[in-house]
Formats: sequence, structure tokens, C-alpha cells
Amino acid sequence: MLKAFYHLLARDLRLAFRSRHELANPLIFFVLVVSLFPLAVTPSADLLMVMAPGVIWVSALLSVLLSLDRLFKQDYEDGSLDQLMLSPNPLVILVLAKVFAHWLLTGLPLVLIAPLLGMFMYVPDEAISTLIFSLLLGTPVLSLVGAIGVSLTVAVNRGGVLLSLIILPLYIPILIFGANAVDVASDGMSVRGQLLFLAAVLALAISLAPLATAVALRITASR
Amino acid sequence: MLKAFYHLLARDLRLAFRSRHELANPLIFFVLVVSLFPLAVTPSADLLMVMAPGVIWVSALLSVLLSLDRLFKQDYEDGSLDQLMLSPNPLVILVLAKVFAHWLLTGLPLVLIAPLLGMFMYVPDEAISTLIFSLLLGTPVLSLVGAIGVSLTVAVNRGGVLLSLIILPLYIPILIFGANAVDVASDGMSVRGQLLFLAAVLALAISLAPLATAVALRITASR
Amino acid sequence: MFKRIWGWIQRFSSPKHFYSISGKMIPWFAISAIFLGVYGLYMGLFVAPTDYQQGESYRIIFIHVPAAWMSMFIYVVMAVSAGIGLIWQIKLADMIAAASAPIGAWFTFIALVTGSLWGKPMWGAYWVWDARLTSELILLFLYFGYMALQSSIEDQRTADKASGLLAIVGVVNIPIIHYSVQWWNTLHQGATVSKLDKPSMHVDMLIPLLVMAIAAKLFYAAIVLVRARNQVLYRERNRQWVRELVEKL
Amino acid sequence: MNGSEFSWSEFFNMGGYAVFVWTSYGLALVMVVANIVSPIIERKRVISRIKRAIRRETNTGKAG
Amino acid sequence: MIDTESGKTALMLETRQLECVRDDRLLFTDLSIKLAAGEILQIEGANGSGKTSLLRILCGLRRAEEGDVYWQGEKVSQVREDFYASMVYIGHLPCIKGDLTTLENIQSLLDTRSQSAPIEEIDEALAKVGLAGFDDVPSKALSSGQRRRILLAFLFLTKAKLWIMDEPLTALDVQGVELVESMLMEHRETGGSAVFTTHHGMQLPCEMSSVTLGKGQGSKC
Amino acid sequence: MIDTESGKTALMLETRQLECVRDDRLLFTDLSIKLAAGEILQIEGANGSGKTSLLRILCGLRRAEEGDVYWQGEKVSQVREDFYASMVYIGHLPCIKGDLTTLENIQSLLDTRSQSAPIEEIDEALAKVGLAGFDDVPSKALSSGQRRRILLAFLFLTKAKLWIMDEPLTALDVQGVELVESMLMEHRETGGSAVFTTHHGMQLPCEMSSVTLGKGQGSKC
Ligand code: HEM
Ligand SMILES: Nc1ncnc2c1ncn2[C@@H]1O[C@H](COP(=O)(O)OP(=O)(O)OP(=O)(O)O)[C@@H](O)[C@H]1O
Ligand SMILES: Nc1ncnc2c1ncn2[C@@H]1O[C@H](COP(=O)(O)OP(=O)(O)OP(=O)(O)O)[C@@H](O)[C@H]1O
Ligand SMILES: [Mg+2]
Ligand SMILES: [Mg+2]
Repeated sequence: MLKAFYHLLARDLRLAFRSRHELANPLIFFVLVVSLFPLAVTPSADLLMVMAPGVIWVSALLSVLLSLDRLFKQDYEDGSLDQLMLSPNPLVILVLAKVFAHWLLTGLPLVLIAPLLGMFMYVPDEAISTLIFSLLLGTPVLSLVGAIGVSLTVAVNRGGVLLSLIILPLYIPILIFGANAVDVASDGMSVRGQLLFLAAVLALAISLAPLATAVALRITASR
Repeated sequence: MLKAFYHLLARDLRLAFRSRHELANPLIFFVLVVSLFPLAVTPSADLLMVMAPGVIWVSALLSVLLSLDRLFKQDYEDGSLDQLMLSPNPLVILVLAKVFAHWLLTGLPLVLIAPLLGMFMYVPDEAISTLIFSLLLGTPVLSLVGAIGVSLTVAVNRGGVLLSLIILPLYIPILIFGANAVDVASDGMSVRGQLLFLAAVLALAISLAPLATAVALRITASR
Repeated sequence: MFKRIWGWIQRFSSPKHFYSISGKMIPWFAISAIFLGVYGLYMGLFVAPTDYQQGESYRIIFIHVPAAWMSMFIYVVMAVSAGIGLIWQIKLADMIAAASAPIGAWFTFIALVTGSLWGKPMWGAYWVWDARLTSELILLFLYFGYMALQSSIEDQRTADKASGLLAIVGVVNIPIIHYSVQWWNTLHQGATVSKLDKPSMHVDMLIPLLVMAIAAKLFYAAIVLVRARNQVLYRERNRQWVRELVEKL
Repeated sequence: MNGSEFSWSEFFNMGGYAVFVWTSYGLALVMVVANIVSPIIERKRVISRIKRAIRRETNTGKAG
Repeated sequence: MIDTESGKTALMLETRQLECVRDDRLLFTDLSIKLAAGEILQIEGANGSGKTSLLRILCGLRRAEEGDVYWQGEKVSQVREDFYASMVYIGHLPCIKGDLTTLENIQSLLDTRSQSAPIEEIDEALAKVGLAGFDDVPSKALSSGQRRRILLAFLFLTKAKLWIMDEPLTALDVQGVELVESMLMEHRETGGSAVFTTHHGMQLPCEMSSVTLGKGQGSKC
Repeated sequence: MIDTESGKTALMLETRQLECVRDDRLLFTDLSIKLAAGEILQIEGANGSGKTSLLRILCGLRRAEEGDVYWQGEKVSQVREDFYASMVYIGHLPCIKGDLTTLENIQSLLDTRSQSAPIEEIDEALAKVGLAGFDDVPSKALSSGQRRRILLAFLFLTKAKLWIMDEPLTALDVQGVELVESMLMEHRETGGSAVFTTHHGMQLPCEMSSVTLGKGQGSKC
């Protein structure tokens, strides 16, 4: 079972590394979207500082959202998903492997580059670590919850925007707490509460979302 | 030739209306993304007012970006694009028809809902008309330029983020002028310059982008 | 015993049986909804006194609060019946869920619009980005998401199950809406009516409000049954009994 | 009725809040009507669709 | 309906009163099939008669409106893991990742079944299906027939007892067809069984049962 | 290489010294074909020998490394509109929109050719290919074979002089195969010509020329 997890993870990572441009894509999208704001809104440091946590979080959320379709769509279309469902291993494990791979390929890079963007957007130094931690706790939830949405819309062609309609509402609490944590940290206050909330949500998502995803996949696979 | 234009336009519109949910999608995405900002950044009216033009423009841009793949992707995958290229009609005309359909289905709804969002984001009343006009001139350019990007990436699977990488840089001038126009109008100043610029870009895009798209399609179709 | 109950549930939930029973129930719901609605409107518009602080504008409450309550109530009904449909494969439950969504979306829409119409005189703005307002907006999008998913999956069974799962996942939003006023310090009214101990409200205002709330529930009951009957007809269109029934219409 | 001097114009004025109050009530009415009408139309559509299906089947049945 | 009576001991797959409805149209009803070890069953029927739907129901990817599928006497939904460990399904779709090489594709297909095979064995299988030398070519650079052949190699390597194949001859050339035929014969001799559909007469030098779906109701010819 | 000599007057399609290279592998070189009116040409070859590539080159969707394709004596790139008005290509891919009905699909395919046909004629064509009564069904609810039949109806309605078909028999049942055969015969009799590939022996009661690609270099069997 662990082996199945590992093999699937390895396959997805290998596939991603095979088309290297794709690997960098969510990251580049993230950077591009964040940098649209100084251009579109204002280059003034004071304003950017206020906007920064929100803008960075929204951009992270959007770039995870956009990369979600690599989670199951392709597998559905070429029939690999059928094969996964016919695997003797529990589907939940396989789902977890795919979600983990997705996070490694999108969430993690965002977490790693975020401090740099934070600095560019004048996030105070003492809030940078909060930025990292909030993203570290929040992005896996985005992948996990996103997986439910993707598995529900996998059979819908051009489901891209339907997907956002379905999962953006579910993302909003995470967004509010994540951005708020950074905001509060910029004011030099304690953010234990927000981070604990994010951690709790993460724990909940890890235990429930893969199950819901597996159920959803069994439902939509019935074509 | 006009008939070919009209028929293709009618087909694309019919296809969109067939799956009605899809019709509303870019719109809903637009509204959702705009409303992420007050949540993530701040609910304060003063700040929102400053951010509003930029945020609305960035969101419009993103929702056009996301809907771009309905322009050629599906046609490429099911072989309809091959048939279009084997049409005795000039490919440019067909491209124009598809782009126009795309704008009617994504750009136009955004233009129509923008005043409402502007109000929610405390854009002053005197700037609302500028918001509408800037989007009216800007969104077709987004579709036209986007078409070039899509036709270049159509053969790349999961090209979604590659696409944004390619065309976001091209979108930036439009974004800057569009958002700036609304910003300036909020301060009660004249925006003739900005709107004239946008109109000029639109004229340029209408005359050149379909050609570039047609050429790009001939290249990528050679699979 | 359990078997008998199960058998009874199955029999009642058979679409055919439901169709005939619900046909008899609808007039009752409709009539009492009309009666209570008229009575509530009369009480609210003519009898209830003017508010000290808000003047006459507070009369929006008789629309706003019932609509806001219904928006949440219907969502819960929808999610619960979707869950029943998902777990016990009862088709009727899926139909109730599907029939509820548009009604819920309407009520949500009304709550939003009346709320913002009320907000202008009270807060000076149609819209503020406070937690309750935002989460109500999210609720509207959850309804839209449910309906969009339902309509974009061709196979009816798959559509029911998939959108049902979504409805269940979306339930997390309901407590957020309800407690948001307490968690975040917001402009929006805290619990004034639904406080358990002692509602902080004039009785002459409270009574029409409650009457309107009950009328709204009855209205929902009537409409959801009508809609569910449509679903039954459509989904069972190949059964003999539907054909015979339709022939007669 | 509030006291003896009830006046309709005052009633419709709603203490200056007429626009807000009556738009709300009006929209509520729209909602009620829409919710009553749309399922009825829907029902007609479903029934005519089923009738058409039956007719088509009996026709092809005779033909085949 | 089929009943081989060839010994209840080796009964592999069984369906009881299956019914399938799609879009209002009853595709088949009361379909009971029995498949014993070493038996090969062809599902026949015109275009649109429900062959693909049946195969997907057999392997549990779709739910039948009525009836159930049994594996060695137990409901499939109850012995899922056991069933899936001894069954392999090849559908219309390629299941092939264009970015992976032939070898990697086969390995990852085997991985999803928690199986693995030494490289030499895989090479042997590739040679058998005529893909020797293509093991490190990315699959997107293969022709349609070559891609189908990857699946044949996979099929061979799974050593599954039951093969379920939807139009296995698609895109294969004459040699490819012969290959499938010989693979089926070999499989049968080692006690395996198979269910497949095809429109292109497969000539197997052995007895083959067959089920015909939807007489006349299919493509309305 | 083929030269029918059946009268240069009616020469339709011609290739001169075509060469196709994919991924460093030479698929064919120095390929010269002549196709006269009323002639039917089958491209043969094992999996991966380059049939699909050749057909795409013929209709101008792909560029050959060397050589050119000529339509009635002129380079195709020079008489593109004329060529495309009298040619129709049906490839591996469906060209069918799942959301459109059968009728709408056919109409929009005809539209791209700037053609139109009265409803009765379309209905007739649908009846001919066995899709009578499916005209208002969304195509996503059709089986794989039924979808291919839509293309056959389209093919018939175009009245194009030259048919280029890549594996037209895919997914078709026995009746479907017979249908294609009879359509080809009819087409031939009205002076049309066709190029096609197939792995499943097509029995045409007329002479048929054939080109065989890549002897031995194809699937390395
Ligand atoms: C767009 C703006 C508004 C929205 C979306 C909105 C939404 C809601 C919702 C969802 C509830 C039900 C909460 C629950 O039962 O947990 C509610 C209740 C209520 N709302 Fe609003 N509201 C808005 C504006 C207003 C305004 C401007 C007022 C008055 C100043 C108001 C007064 C009330 C009152 C008195 C209740 C009943 C509270 C209780 O006892 O539960 N609302 N609203
Ligand atoms: N996208 C591609 N990139 C590189 N090489 C390719 C690509 N597609 C096909 N090839 C190679 O070109 C050769 C010919 O492919 P083609 O699809 O033309 O073959 P085919 O004769 O149609 O085979 P089949 O009978 O299997 O359909 C194959 O050997 C394949 O390896
Ligand atoms: N997604 C779908 N939604 C609704 N109906 C469908 C769907 N797919 C197929 N059908 C219908 O189900 C019937 C059976 O389809 P299926 O794909 O099982 O046929 P098949 O026997 O495999 O045909 P073929 O030989 O053409 O592959 C068809 O008549 C088709 O109209
Ligand atoms: Mg099939
Ligand atoms: Mg080919």
C-alpha cells in the first residue's frame, strides 16, 4: 500500500519533470500575477505594504486553482484514471499520492518563493516567517480541497471555470485566515490563533478530503 | 466569406448556449476574484476605492485568460480545427469569427457587470463610465491577443500556465492603461488620452492579431 | 421492526407514491402559506409600530430576515437530502435536493438584495465587506455551483451524486454564516431574534416576523413539492404509470 | 392601523424610506411569482415532451 | 445467455439479470452470463448496442441499473481487491502517457496493479508485440497502432486471469491481429479467460462463446 | 509508385518525390503517386509506417521534408481554395462536438466547407448511414461507432471529388464496413477518387491501386 503510494507519487513527479516548462509554470504565474498589482494599482510602498498579504495570498490561491486540472483531468481523458480505479489498492491512498505530488509541484514552490515576493512588496521582515508558515499550512489544504472539486468536474469538458465556481467558495475561509495572519504579523501582534486554525483545517482536510475525492471519482468515472 | 464568418460565429455561440452553465462562468469567476480582495486585503472603503480599478482590471484580465482555452483547444483535440484549416475560406476570417464569439461570450458580460462591481468596490460614480469604456475597448484586445497565444500553445498539453506566461507580458500595457484610466477618472480628470490609446491598440489588434493567429495555427497544426 | 420502517420508507419514497401524496399536500401548504403571508404582511406593515432608531426602514426586516433564514435552512435541507440520496440510494431524496437549489438561490438573492437595500439607510452604503454579508454571498455561489454541476453532467445519476457530494462539502459554510457576527466584529446586527432567552425586540414586531418566517417555510414546502413532482415526471418518463398519467392530462 | 389618522400617502412614503422598503417588498413579490410560475412552465414543458416522445414511439412502432 | 456447464468449480465471472439503460433507451435487460476458467467470450452487437457499457459494468466502472456482477461467486463490490488483482481491462482509451517512454508507461501501468516485472521480462514482452527497440522512445512519438501495442505488452505482463478488452484490434495491422489471436490462445491454455468485443472477425482456432446484444434496437439500421 | 496512365486529362492528385522524416527516422522517400478520377488508392503499411503522416501531407496539414503535392497539375499551396473545395479529409479524430446534435454537427461541418444541404437531403444521408432518428440526439450520447457514422454522412453530403480517409472502418460494425464499401463504389462510379488506409481488408469489387509504405522499417516486427 505504501508502495502504491510511492510509485504513483514517483510517476507523477517524473511526468512533471519530463516537461520541464510545466514544472515552473505555477511559480511563474504566481510571480506574474503578484507583479501585476504594483503595475495596475500603485507602485507606492505604503499602499503595497497594506495590500501585500492579501495580494500574495490571492495570487497563490489562483495559481493553485489553475494548476488543479493537472491533478486528474489528463488521467481521466487518457483512461489512466480507469486503471487507477481498477487497482487492487485503496483509492484513497492513490488519491493522497496524487494530491501530495500536486502539492510538491505547485504549493511547495510557492512557499519557497513567497519570502522574496514578500520583500518586493514591502512586507515587514517580522511578518515574512508568518507568510511562509501560513502558506505552508494553507497550500496543502488548497490542493486537498481542490482535489474534490476536480474529481467532481473531471467529466465536464471545459470545466475550468466551473471548477473555480465550485471551489473558490470553499477556499475563502483559508484565504481570510491566511492573509489575516500575515496582516496581523505585520502589525507585530501574535498570530498563534490564525496559525492554529490553519493547522486544524489542514488536519481536517487531510483526513476527510481524500475520502470525499475517492467517492467523487467513483461517481464521475461511471461514464 | 461573410457567410462563413457568420456560420462559425453561430456555431460557437450555439455550442456555448448548449451548456448554459459555461456561459456564466467567466462572469462568475470575475465576480468571485474581485470579491476575494476585500476579504483578503481589507474591507475598508478608503483602501478599496484606491485598489478598485486595478483589482477589477486584473480580475477581468485573469478571467479572459482562463476562458481562452475554449478558443481553439477543444477544436484542436477533436479534429475540428483540421477541418477549419481545410476550409476553402480564408483562415483569417474563421479566426476572426471565433475570436468575436469568444469576446461576446466572455468580454462583453464582464463589461456589463463591471459597473455593479465598481459600485461594490466604491468606485466613484463619475469613474464608472470610464470603467465601462476602458473595458469595452480593452477586452476585445485581450481576446485577440490571447488567440495568438492559444494558437501557439494548442499542441502543448496542459498548456494552461504556459499560455499565461506567453501572453501576460503582452497584456500588461493594456492593463496599465485601462486601470490608469479608471484611476484618473476617479480623481475627476480627463481620460481622453488613455481611451484613445486603448482604441488605437484595438484597431491595431483587429488588423494584425487574426493574421498572426492564422499563421500560428498553420504551424501548430502540423502534427 | 426496523425492516418494517425501512419498507415503509421505501414505499413512501417510491416516486409514484410520492407523486400522488404530494399532489394532495401541495394545496394545504399553499393555502396556509398565503393565509399566513397575508396576515404577516398586514401585521408587519400596518400594525407593527415604528422603530425608535430606524424609523420605517426597519420594515424591510419582514422580508430580509425570513429570506436570510430560509437561505440557510434550504441549504441544510438540500445537503441532508443529498446525503440521504448518496448513502441510501433513494432517488426521491436526490430529487428533493435538486428541486431545492433554485428556491434556495432565490431566497439567498432576496436576502442579499434586501439586506443591501437596508444597508444604505443604516450604514450609508449598499454593500460593506463584512463577514456575514460575504458568507451570504458565498452561499449564493454554493447554490450556483450546485446547480451548475447538476446541469453540466449529462448522466442524471452521476449528476445527482456529484452535486450531492458538493452540497455536503459546502455545509461548512452554514455555521460560518451564523457565527460570523460573533467571531468577527461586524456592522451587521447580532442575534436579536434568535437569542434563546429573551428576544430583544418588541412583541408587535416579533410576531409578524415569526409569522412571515413560517409563511416562507410553507411556501418553500409547496414549491419544492411542485418542483420535485416535475422531476419525478421527467425522470420516470419511461415508466408506464407516468405515460398513462400524462396521456390523461 | 396606527391610530385614527392613517393616511395612505404617509403609508406609501414609509417615513422617507419608500424606495428601499418598497423595492424590497417588490423584489420579494417578484421572487414569489417567479417561483410559482417557473415550475408551472417547467411542468408544461415536461409533459409536452413526454407526449411528443409517446407519439414518436407509437409512430415508429407502426412504421417498423 | 450462456451457461457452459464446464464445471462449477472454475466459475470466474458471472452476471445475474443485468440491465443497462442509457438516455432512456434500454440497452439490455435480464442479461445473465457465466464465464468459466479457460473460456473466451465475445460480445457482439451493432454499433451502439451497448458493448462498451457492458464491459464497463463488468469491471465495476459503471453501475448497472439492475443486477450484479459476481467474481468467483461473490459480489464484485464485496471482493473488489481480489477481483481487481486478477482482472485487467483495456478500453477504448489509450491509458498511455505521451511524455513517458514505452518502458515507463508499462512500468507505471504495472505499478497501479502493485505488480512489477524485471526489465528482461518487459523487454521480452515488447519484442513479442513488435516494439523491440522502442523502449526508450516517448510514446507521443509512436503511431496509433504502436501505442495499442504497448497495451498488449502490458496485458501480457499482468498475468491476470481475466482479460476484459474493448476492441483490442483497433489500429492494429494484420500482424497485430495475429498477435492478439495467439496471445488469446496462449492465455486460454494457461486457464485464463477473456471477454472482448470486436467488429473485425477474430479467428480463434478454439471454441468461443458469444453474446449478442440489442438485436435490432442498436443502430436502427 | 503508381501511374495509372488512364488519361492525363483526368489526373486529380499527384505527388512528386515526397519524403517524410519523423524523429530522425526516414518514413518514406521519393514517393510519387498519381491518382486519376475514378481511381481508388489504398495506402498500406504496418503500424508506424507513416500512413497517417502521408495523408496529412497529402491534404496540406503537414509539410513534407522534400517534394510537393499537386492538384490537377498545380501545386496544392497555390490552388489551396480550389483544392479544399473539392477535397474532404477524415482523420483519426472525430471532429464531432458532443454538445451539438447529429444534425447540427453535420451542418456545421458543411458550413466550414461553405456548403449547405436541405434538411431532407441530410435526413436521407443519415438514414443511409443508419442514424435515422438520431438527428436530434446530442452526439456525446452516441457510441463510438455511431459517431463515426456521422462522418460518413458528412462525407456523402460534401459531394467532394476526392476523399482522403484515415482508417474509415474504425469502430464500425459489419454493416458499417459494407456501407463504406458501397459508398466508395458509388463515389467511384460518379468519377470521384479516394485515398484511404485501413488494416481491415476492404473488399471492393473493382480494381484498386495500392501503395505500401515502409517495408520492414515500420513496426520492426
Ligand atoms: C447585504 C446585506 C445583508 C446580508 C447579506 C444579510 C444577511 C443576513 C443573514 C444571512 C441573516 C441570518 C443570520 C442567522 O440567522 O444566523 C441575517 C439576519 C438579520 N439581519 Fe441581515 N444582512 C444584510 C443586511 C442587514 C442590515 C442592513 C440589517 C439592519 C440594520 C440587517 C438586520 C438583520 C437582522 C435584525 C437579522 C436577524 C438576526 C437574528 O436574530 O438572527 N441585515 N442577515
Ligand atoms: N508526434 C510525433 N512525433 C514524432 N514522431 C512521430 C509522431 N507521430 C508519429 N511519429 C512516428 O512516425 C511514424 C509514423 O507514424 P504514423 O502515425 O504516420 O503511422 P501510421 O502508418 O499511421 O501507423 P498506424 O497504422 O499505427 O496508424 C511512427 O513510427 C512514429 O514513431
Ligand atoms: N455518455 C452517454 N450518454 C448517454 N448515452 C450514451 C452515452 N454513451 C453511449 N450512449 C448510448 O448508449 C448506447 C450504447 O453505447 P456503447 O458505447 O455501449 O455502444 P457500443 O456497443 O460500444 O457501440 P460501438 O460498437 O459503436 O462502440 C448507444 O446507443 C449510445 O447512444
Ligand atoms: Mg464501444
Ligand atoms: Mg495512423
